[in-house]
Amino acid sequence: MTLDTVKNATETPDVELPWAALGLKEDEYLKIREILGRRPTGAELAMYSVMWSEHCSYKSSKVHLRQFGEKAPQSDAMLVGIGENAGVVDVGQGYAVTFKIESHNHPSYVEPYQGAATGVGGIVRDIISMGARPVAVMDPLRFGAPDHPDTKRVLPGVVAGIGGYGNCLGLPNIGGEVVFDACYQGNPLVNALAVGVMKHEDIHLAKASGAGNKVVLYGARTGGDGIGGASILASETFEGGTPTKRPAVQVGDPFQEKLLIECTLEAFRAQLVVGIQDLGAAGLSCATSELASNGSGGMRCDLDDVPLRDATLTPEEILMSESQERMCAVVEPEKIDAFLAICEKWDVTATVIGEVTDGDRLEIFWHGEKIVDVDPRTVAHDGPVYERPYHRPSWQDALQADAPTAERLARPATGDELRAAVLQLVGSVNQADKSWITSQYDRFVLGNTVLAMPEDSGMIRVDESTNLGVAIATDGNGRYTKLDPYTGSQLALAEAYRNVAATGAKPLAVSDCLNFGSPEDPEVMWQFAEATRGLADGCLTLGTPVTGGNVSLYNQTGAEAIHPTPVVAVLGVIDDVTRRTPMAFAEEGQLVYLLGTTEDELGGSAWAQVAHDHLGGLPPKLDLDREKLLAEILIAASRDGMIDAAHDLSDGGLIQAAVESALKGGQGLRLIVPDGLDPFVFLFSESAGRAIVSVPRSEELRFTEMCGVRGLPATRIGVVDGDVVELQGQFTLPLAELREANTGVIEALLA
Amino acid sequence: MARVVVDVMLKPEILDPQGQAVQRALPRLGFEGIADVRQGKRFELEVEGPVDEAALARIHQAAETFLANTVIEDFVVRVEEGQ
Amino acid sequence: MARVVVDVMLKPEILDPQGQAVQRALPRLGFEGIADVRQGKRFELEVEGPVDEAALARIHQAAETFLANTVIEDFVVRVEEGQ
Amino acid sequence: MTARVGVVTFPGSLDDRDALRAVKLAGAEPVALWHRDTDLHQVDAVVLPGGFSYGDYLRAGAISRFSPVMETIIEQAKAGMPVLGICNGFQVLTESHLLPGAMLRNNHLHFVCKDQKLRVENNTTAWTSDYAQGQEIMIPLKNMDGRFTADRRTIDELEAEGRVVFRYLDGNPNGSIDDIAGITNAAGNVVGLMPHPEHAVEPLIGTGGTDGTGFFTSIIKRLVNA
Ligand SMILES: Nc1ncnc2c1ncn2[C@@H]1O[C@H](COP(=O)(O)OP(=O)(O)O)[C@@H](O)[C@H]1O
Ligand SMILES: [Mg+2]
Repeated sequence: MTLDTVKNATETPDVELPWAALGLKEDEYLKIREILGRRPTGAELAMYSVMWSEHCSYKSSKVHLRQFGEKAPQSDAMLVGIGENAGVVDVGQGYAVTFKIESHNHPSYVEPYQGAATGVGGIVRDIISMGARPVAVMDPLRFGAPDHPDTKRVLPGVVAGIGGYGNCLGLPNIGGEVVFDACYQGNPLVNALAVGVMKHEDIHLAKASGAGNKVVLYGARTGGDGIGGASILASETFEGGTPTKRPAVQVGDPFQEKLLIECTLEAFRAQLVVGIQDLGAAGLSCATSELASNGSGGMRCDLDDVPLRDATLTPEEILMSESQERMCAVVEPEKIDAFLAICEKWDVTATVIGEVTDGDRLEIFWHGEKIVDVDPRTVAHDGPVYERPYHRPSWQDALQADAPTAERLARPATGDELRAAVLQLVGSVNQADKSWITSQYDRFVLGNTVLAMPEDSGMIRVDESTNLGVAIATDGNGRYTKLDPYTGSQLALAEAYRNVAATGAKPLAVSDCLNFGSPEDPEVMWQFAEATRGLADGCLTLGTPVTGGNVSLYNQTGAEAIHPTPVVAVLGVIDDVTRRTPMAFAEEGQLVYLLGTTEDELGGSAWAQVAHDHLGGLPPKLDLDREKLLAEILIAASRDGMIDAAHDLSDGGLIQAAVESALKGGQGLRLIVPDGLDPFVFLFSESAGRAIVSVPRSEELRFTEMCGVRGLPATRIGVVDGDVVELQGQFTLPLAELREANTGVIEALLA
Repeated sequence: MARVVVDVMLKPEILDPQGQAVQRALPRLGFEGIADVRQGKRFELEVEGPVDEAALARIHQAAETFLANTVIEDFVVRVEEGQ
Repeated sequence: MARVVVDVMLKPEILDPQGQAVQRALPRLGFEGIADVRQGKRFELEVEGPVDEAALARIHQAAETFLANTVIEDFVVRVEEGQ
Repeated sequence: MTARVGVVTFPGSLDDRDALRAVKLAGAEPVALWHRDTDLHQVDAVVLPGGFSYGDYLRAGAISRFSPVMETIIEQAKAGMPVLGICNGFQVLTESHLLPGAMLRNNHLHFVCKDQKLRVENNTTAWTSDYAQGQEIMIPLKNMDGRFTADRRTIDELEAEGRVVFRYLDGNPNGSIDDIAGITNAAGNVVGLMPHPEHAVEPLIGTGGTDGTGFFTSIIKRLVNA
């Protein structure tokens, strides 16, 4: 077996490499040759091919994502922006918060448990590598049709994987989403969010500076995980040798990750780290090229020093391995012993694999021979950029024209019909209680959970003495986005923003995970372009910058793409968590107010789906200035103790929110249809910019005056009372009957 | 009644954190000389009727589709001797 | 290197919900005729040096004090044949 | 005098910080203990916290039980030092035979996280004297392997000697024998339970109640009066 060294590559310029099998296009391969001035070695090809993949280089999405920077609102809160492992936001009192959402969709379809578990593991390492202590996770999920047999395979595995990893890691799960829709059948979406807290001075960036500094690889040993491509390379470069079987699936070890967290944070506290990078997709290829290209010098690594789980790995495979629970740190030579001692304390394997040089090349050695000699920037940052063609889908107009008018879709009219429609809605799988899932997640660990599911947003106390806290919500409605991607992604943003404000926190920043079909389909690409434009514009208006995120493309089976599904996470800050607003209507006699304006807006609604399996028309209109005003009112009312409960209105409309608040508080409601509103529209419309609140009688005047002065419509719609939900003159629904309909739905599906 | 055993182990190339944890603990407890530990599952199936070719074929199929996750696990089916 | 296998099963009197879940699922998947299923653990130990009486005695002790919890579990140690 | 209460951190302990906080909120001096310590730093009592020590690989608590700090704790506990095992800590206590029985996978095979109602069946232990006999308390429960089991003779003995300290109310969340949520040794100094009192010591956080505080005030009174 000959080793494909740099020298060898120079001497044998005509050797054909399997670039196509590694997913490179011919022009990309030629560009690599041009950059190097020779053919790449097998190891170099391995690095370029993974780093220039869609997943790592964002080649299809980059031109659109730029808007997040270009249109970023002026925000003093932003300490570290897009481009780092995760963005960092100032939340006051010297604290900074970092959060990010990422997808692990495809792996979770192949192996639901491990796919979802390693999704959590990956996003948590991004947070650690910023210098922050991870404090919570969330998991926005989308599954296929509830009654499809494969959903029974995917859902329990995904949930067990997220719980299995997060619980063992010791991070409270404080929220997420669960949505079923046949469009996700072969492409479930498993997005994971992590949030971390640090002091401003603890922020760390991924860079390797200072010639002579050591590069330390620590954590799990490197195995052959997720390197299908590299195996091809190995077999083709080195004629004859069939590579041993390599696992396509990565297995997570949350215990190892817990040790990584503690060990990394202890090393940070002792100020032993110059730069740090987690190993995720593209493993060492990514970590070495990113650290080197973000630093001031070059880097030299010896792959022989990488601790292996499988001694048969080739250098190409070592470079591409996606083994989990690994990190790479840059440490000054005089601090290396202290660093290794901390690793030893935590039983974490740590090895010096290289050092920072004063050159500008990334050089990698194997058995004493140089097998990589590249400018790291060309690997990490100079990947291809595509201006993919896009156009409005041919079917978009017809879809939008098919509005759910009263003529098109029969609406419940009598009290009995309305009552039946309410039961059907609250018992439908997307509106049903999700506690079968969420009770498998530890929401208490770390002892700072102020709010968790099913509250509008998760809330974590950041400082025990001052009660500073942060709140996060994630939202995304693929049905709305399918009807109108621009508005749909803004509605996702608005909903998450509203959810954060509903708990009393002030929205500060955004992270997003953009889940779409194939970028090679111009109609999907249009959805992506529109959704991105909508989100960037929305963030500008709301004053909440995008701090980072993730793109997941190719979520499609054959020609069928998923609904375009931008999932948006909004992070907010609350100065005093004791003032947080929960969702439960718990105090008898309190007045229920509807904030905002209700119109006949049922396009993409839950009612249209549940009652008629219909998707058409336009999604609800959006008024971002109204969203801002609503948020200000909710925050002020919480701070000044004017409301005891609040719940935002979204899919399912007013009645869904009212039933949830009633069931959570164990208190009934008497509701009255406001003048001029049709009862059906009152109950089921999904107009944006709305929330319901419960107001103590003593605060009513103060609260309504505030709304009046600020110009926010506030309509008294009822009172907290009894043990039924009653719509005056229409129907009465006992809480017990509602609870019966609303719970047990997911268990029943999986039985 | 005959007993059929299905042994399910993670494939050799797949990380086995459980086995690894056991292996690391053994020397601390004074048990040296164990170079590797893998931890898997053992299913004991009590089969009604004769364990003939057909029955074994069905159990093999059950193991393949259900007891083992063949994405990450291998399995072996065998009739327990001495029953 | 020789392989020693330690099989650990819940004692017969202890309820085994994992085994039961498997047993209940089998007929639904079309596999009839399985009267009972128990699920346990299988450890594969790669032993350095000869697997003599002394080595087996040590492994037996490791199984008794560590690999199995004898309050709830039984175990069997055996040298894997055909290695 | 203030009581010094140690909380052990094993690799993979998760609720150690919370236990230290609960000790502090109750007014004692929290002392962090490390699994490799052989010396207990003059603590008067020890809490073995919740979590997934060693990933709960092999069996929950099985690997931690052999740590250096446990050797000392086992010795001291036998000599009367108060020890509280919460969740994973309870599992460590049964694995190390300071408490009888063993912990099995929940009967529904899922991790469960919920607010759990308990009845205090014995208020004479070192960790429960601040509760009324029969008092009902609400504290969080969260675990995968919480099904306490023991042979009938052991259970009969526990019941006869009043060593069942806590019982689940309003439904058994894991299939434990006789709804047992926590037990004590014969001397009453070693107590283990599955639910997490350290997550119920502050309004707003966790259950939003403070029903767990009594564990920590009980031990302080006991130590300070001793
Ligand atoms: N949808 C998006 N919106 C904003 N920023 C994004 C988005 N997708 C990716 N990014 C940013 O691009 C950079 C590279 O993303 P990624 O490869 O996921 O990060 P990492 O290398 O840490 O895994 C990150 O800073 C990320 O936050
Ligand atoms: Mg990263």
